[in-house]
Amino acid sequence: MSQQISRRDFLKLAGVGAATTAVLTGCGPASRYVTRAPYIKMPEYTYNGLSTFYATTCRECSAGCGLVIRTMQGRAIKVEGNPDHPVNLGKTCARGQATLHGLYNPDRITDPIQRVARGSEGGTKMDWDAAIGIVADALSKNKPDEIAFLVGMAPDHLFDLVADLAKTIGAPAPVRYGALGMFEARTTLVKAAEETFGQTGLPFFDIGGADLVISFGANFLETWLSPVAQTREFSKMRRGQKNKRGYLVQFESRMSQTGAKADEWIPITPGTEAMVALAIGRLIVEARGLALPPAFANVDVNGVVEASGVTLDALNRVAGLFSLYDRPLVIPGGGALGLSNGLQTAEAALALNALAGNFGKDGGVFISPTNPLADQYHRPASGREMQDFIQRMVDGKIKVLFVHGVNPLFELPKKLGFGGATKYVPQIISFATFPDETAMEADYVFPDHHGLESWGYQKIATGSASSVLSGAQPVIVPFFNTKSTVDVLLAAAQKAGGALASAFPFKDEVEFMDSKLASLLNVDGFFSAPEINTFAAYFQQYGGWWKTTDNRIAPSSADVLNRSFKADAAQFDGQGDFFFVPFVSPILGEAGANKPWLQEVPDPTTTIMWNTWVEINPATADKLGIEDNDVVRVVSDYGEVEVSVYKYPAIRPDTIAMPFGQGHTAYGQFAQGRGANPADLFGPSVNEAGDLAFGSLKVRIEKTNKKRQLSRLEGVLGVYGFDSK
Amino acid sequence: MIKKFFDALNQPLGRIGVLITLLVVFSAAVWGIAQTQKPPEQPIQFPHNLHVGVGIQCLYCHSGALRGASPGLPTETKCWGCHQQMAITNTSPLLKPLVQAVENNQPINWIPVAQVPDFVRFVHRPHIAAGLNCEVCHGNVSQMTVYQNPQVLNMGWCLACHRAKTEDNIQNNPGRDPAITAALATKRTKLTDCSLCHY
Amino acid sequence: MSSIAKPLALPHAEEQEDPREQLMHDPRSRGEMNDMVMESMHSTTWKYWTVTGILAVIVVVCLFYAWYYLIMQGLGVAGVNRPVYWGIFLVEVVFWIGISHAGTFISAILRVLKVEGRRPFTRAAELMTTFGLVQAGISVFLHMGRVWLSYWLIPFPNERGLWPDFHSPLMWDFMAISTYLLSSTMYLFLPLIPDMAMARDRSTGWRKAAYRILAIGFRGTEGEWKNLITAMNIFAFAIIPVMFSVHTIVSWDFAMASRPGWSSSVFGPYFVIGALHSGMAAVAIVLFLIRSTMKNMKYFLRPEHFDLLGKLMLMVSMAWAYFYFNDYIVSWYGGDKWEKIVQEFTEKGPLWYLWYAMLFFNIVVPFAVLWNKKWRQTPWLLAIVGLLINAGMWLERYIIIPETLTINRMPFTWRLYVPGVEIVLTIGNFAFFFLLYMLASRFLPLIPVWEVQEGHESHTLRKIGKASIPTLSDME
Amino acid sequence: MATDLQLPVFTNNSENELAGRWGMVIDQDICTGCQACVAACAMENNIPFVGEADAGYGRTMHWIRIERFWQGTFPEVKMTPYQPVLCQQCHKAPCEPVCPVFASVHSVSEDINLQVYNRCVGTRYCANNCPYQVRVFNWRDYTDARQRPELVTLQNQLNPDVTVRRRGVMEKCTFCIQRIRHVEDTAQSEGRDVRDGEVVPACAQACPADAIVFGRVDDPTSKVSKAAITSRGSHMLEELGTLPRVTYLAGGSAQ
Repeated sequence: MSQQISRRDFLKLAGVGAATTAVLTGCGPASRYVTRAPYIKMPEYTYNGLSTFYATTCRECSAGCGLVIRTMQGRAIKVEGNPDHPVNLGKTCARGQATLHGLYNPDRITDPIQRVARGSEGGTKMDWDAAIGIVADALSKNKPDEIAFLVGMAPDHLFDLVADLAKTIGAPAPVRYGALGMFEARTTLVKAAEETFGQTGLPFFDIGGADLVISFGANFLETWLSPVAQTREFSKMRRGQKNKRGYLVQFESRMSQTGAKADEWIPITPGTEAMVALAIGRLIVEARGLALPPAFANVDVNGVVEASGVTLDALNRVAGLFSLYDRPLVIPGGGALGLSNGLQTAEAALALNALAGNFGKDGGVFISPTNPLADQYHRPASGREMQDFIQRMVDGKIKVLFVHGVNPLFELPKKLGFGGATKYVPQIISFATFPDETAMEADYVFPDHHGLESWGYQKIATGSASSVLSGAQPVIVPFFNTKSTVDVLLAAAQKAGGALASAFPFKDEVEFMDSKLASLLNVDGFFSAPEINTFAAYFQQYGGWWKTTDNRIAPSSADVLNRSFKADAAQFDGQGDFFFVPFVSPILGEAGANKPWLQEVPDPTTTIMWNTWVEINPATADKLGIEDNDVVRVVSDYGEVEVSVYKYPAIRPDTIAMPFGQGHTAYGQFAQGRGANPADLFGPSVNEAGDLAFGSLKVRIEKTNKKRQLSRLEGVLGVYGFDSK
Repeated sequence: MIKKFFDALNQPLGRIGVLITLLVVFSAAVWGIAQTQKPPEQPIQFPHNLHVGVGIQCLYCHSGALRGASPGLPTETKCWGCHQQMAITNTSPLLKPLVQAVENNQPINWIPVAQVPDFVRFVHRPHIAAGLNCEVCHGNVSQMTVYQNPQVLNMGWCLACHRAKTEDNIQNNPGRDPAITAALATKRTKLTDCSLCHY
Repeated sequence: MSSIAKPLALPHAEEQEDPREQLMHDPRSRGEMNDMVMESMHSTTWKYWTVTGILAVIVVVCLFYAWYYLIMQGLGVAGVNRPVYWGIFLVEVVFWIGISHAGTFISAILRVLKVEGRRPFTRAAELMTTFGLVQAGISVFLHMGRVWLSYWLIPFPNERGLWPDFHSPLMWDFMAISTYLLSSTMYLFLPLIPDMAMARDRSTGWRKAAYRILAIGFRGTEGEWKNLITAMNIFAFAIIPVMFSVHTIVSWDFAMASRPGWSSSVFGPYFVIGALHSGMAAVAIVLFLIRSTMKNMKYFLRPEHFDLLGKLMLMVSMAWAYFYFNDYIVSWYGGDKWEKIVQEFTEKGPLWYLWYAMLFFNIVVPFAVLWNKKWRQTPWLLAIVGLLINAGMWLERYIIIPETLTINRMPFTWRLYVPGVEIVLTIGNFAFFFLLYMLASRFLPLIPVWEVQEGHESHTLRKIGKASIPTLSDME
Repeated sequence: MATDLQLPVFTNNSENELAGRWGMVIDQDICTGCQACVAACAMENNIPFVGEADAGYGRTMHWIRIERFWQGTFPEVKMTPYQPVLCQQCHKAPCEPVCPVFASVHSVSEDINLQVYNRCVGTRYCANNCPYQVRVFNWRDYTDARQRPELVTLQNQLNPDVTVRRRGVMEKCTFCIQRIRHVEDTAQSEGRDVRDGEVVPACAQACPADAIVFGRVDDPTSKVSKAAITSRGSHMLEELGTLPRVTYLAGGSAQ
């Protein structure tokens, strides 16, 4: 204690021995023989019996909402939104609320583990020195181009470190991947923006400023990009304007939660979004009596009506809305982009925006602000890049694979072959917090802290008009014998010695973070500070640093309408009778399945809890003789899953839909063996932008004569009448 | 056989037997209840009388009572802050556990005594703010070594005070002021509301 | 007191049924009757012990162990859910209270009305009252989530200054049931005293010791008889309003609630009639069982008694039908949206067959069978009818409680109820009832022999038309 | 012992009392059904999860649930606006007079319905009588870590301000009374009145769309009172005369 105590040491000392036994005995006077352990050394800003609040960042998805965690006596009690944080302004989603169930999850990996055999449960426990030694060896004893890093979607300080590390040793740049990025089709969005505007960056759709939103498959209230921010903007659009109620039109083949909020939900044949967008553009131009720009010249409205299943009346009505409302906005997204013609859809939608003349205006399209710590937007890996990565694994070009924050065995479609490729990689080191599928396949698991136990920052990609660097700090003392991956890598770099050690002379991750944050000193923002300690203190206190100005980039829109847009029908793999619409479960997301309370939060549209279902139109189901809860086999050319049926009234009769998020084969007691994973059905095809065309599938349904009851919140008798079972 | 048993009960000796059995059962019950009321064994036989005797205020160690629900227990650093300066700390065998705990950075597991059940939310602050002294509820701690409740902390005891404080009588309302009467009534509504403590 | 009435010589004997087929025509000496009753209590065959043993095992496993399991696990092991918060336990409560009504009705009302046919089977009915109430009480406690705190329903001064809420129909219910249990036990005991004295004088060993206590020193003096008769008369009159009020109050549990299908003002009398309906039917079953399994009972329980019971059952069945359709038509005609949904649900919902079965058992079966005198006088047939009526009345309560609860004003929550451990506990409940009855049958005289003798002594047969009717003799 | 025989008196409908105290406005037009309120409520109020089988059998412990219905058939199918249903905190609550032991009782000082867990004996009459079906019952010992070992670590998350309920106890939304009490206590210690918007229940705090507004309904200048003054406002099952404290603003195209 004689030396200077770093901020992290301080917290560590402060929390040891915090009481955990009291208050847990329940509704009965049984608490007489509990014991209470007071703090050994109480943090000076803590009072007995009063809560302490810590600002940090939510790690449940890559949106990066700011959180304030209420803690008491060293325990994290409640997640609240950070009211100052520009992304979420004090609000949270269900996943963010349940993050404590990740922190205190009974299935967390408690110690560094060496697996006896890949895929086997458990393994021998190691101490952290040995673990660091193994990482150091892996970094120094392999050829640099045989070292691969696979990290999660969130661009955080770990990613910065790994990128620097890779650069220093000459290894290939780390690969960022997440299933949400795949389902959002980020690459397609970025590519469309690049082609349309000539500028790199993630498009920003100013929903809150618009009064008419036309969405082509964008599930922006659920998981798309930054759902909390977009929900807030939606609410502003709907009811936040004087004397005017915002209007939402949703084109999609299966009513999503966003579609349920739409004033007009228009079912559309999957893959025809691009032509519908162009047809609407043409109708608008024709109605206004303007000269037809090349953008809409190629489209044949009658052909579109026939192909898309949207009536001419509906198209005219939507076209008419453009004149009724002042600030229309067209959003392409989600399932509509994950098709073979996804890029066309994105570009056609941007063309419609160009027609509405709202580039760079309120309620229009922008490029998301670049991050304070980055010169441009780094998008996560696309499907094609992941295919290349897997090919490198199969070719034996990767000798050691570091995995953190992503679970490729679950999140990547099975058909891409990550599972098979692991056997060509001699050493896999996972930093997983939970025993997920990839961690089960790893040779070593060196568990990282949970997000609420760790330091860090996160570069916010989108969701806020200003440029945001979100800050994270531990709110409790690490609950298990885990270690921050950044610390492990830094220590390993020291241990490896040589150039690595001199390139990363940091004692711990806080010092590393400080080195990065140093570039923000004296920059105007929410706060500014002249030296790093003050800045870092504010950074933790406020949960990040952000500018207070509007940093969105107005795209150049000069000649968008003079370009010619294509609108082909999408190509579908397979011979099945049904289009297949996979979507991310709005509640579980990609990694929520191990949190029991998220499992028990009902799905917003179907109210199903704890399982996976397949949505079939009731008329189709009746025709096939399928009832609710019947288990059917959904078969594509690439795989098959067995799943219970939910007769969903708002889906096209030629389409079936399945949520992504369940179907784990590992990942703890609440997730394992529960439900099915629609990604097992996906093929390897990609769209023009390189994103996986996960929706370009035709599947068929086979009956199995089994039944598996789905747990619904809704009472079937009341919602569907007495006759239904 | 049953008849024999009944007949035996009719004999004087049988009746005495019944009496003895009843007495044993009754005293076992009394003993059991008494066991639950004894102060528990604490990790350190903390002498409250000594500490209060040298003039340490209650709130010096249990400072949370001023601000919130729980008065809290002093941190080890607080104990050690004084004790490391005293010679007796190193010699007294009674203080061994404290020394050990501080040396090993281990928490001391106290057993709470003045405790309400989990379904009761007791907040100290308003009671202190209402001008109650600690000894009103906790008794004369300066006479105790290990703390012991001066009375059973049950609902009737809480309510008796809440009612007395809000009764419209000479003590609370000497001048029969109608404004005070109304204020007392409001206060009584609040102080006898179930939601005051149970949620 | 006159001597034992002699059989009359009838003028057209060959046209008459044998007069000895009626109990009043077939008096035996007092000693003989007493011995017959005593013998019926003493004769315990291996069959009796086997059945009792099986029942005891069922009670221990299905009632006490299952109850322990229920308490330890919580009500989740039962089938109750949202919105069906009340399940079979409450069905059982209403059912057993209903069963218990017959005893008082037969014993008190028929006693007050001086219906002579009641004499041999009042005791059996009164025992049913008490034992039925025991089952009802058990079911109430089974139903509670935290039964170990059920004493909070008792108003007693306590340090918290808390009292039970007398606004709550459940509180009235609690009061009514405990009053009824107390008074019906007293009313069971009073007519038992002379029989206890009789049994005391004719038994030895532990029985004598026990009977001596129960007979409270009754020796049969004029004064004692006078006091007893007075007490019984007072009780008979006093217990009738208690009986009517109990089931009315039970019905208020439902009628006072703001639930569609429940808040109906006719529920009071409707429930009372329903209780009598099931109670009468249960008496028929029990009488049949007693008559066919116990010794000497064919002498006391004769077709004439079943005939009387059959007539009562028919009458009550018609009254029940009236009240049922009264309730039904009012809510149908009232046109309240939610009431209509409830009706539609019971008739056309997934459990439609229960509704039809209920109407068939409760109305059609008694109508079809009980008009026929010959059938009425066939004990086994009457027992089967009683069984069906009881099944019907059980279904009626099932429809009123769990099935109606399925429907509420929030259609999002409508959900069916699937019984769980309730079924086991129901079996245990029935077994416990029969076990108590079995044990009582060997300890208490199931025939109030002094009443039968009193009937013989104070009545003569009068010829009215072609029938000979026992009437009060001129001496009284 | 001096026994106080005073029974709680049921309040009459004087104008003053009808004005109420705490109230909520839920705008169905902007509620996106995202379930953040459901999760936030569970985390704040120590609500246990019940597992798949019980959840599917209507035993979910949610204090707030989001209802929605379907209208029509494809392609003219519509989903009714999401409607979060929680305890309406009726002024004349049907659940209160039926409880035999005063476990379901009206808080006169806060004018909300209380469920006193430790007084509850589990007759479930209140839940039967609640027209909104918002009361939930602890069917099993969902919070007992001895029976559910997975809870041992998860219970570190429990909120110490809220009682952990065990089997056989009825519970329901409390308008986050622990937060009301905390804010009142803070305000009192600072010698001031509670400010508008200072008390925020967990659901309103989480709601990303800001569809839930909470505050004093007896204060005409409060945000919640102003939000309730619109032609879109209505009370659920108003015809029953329960005087609910939650106002719903209709969704759909109504202005």
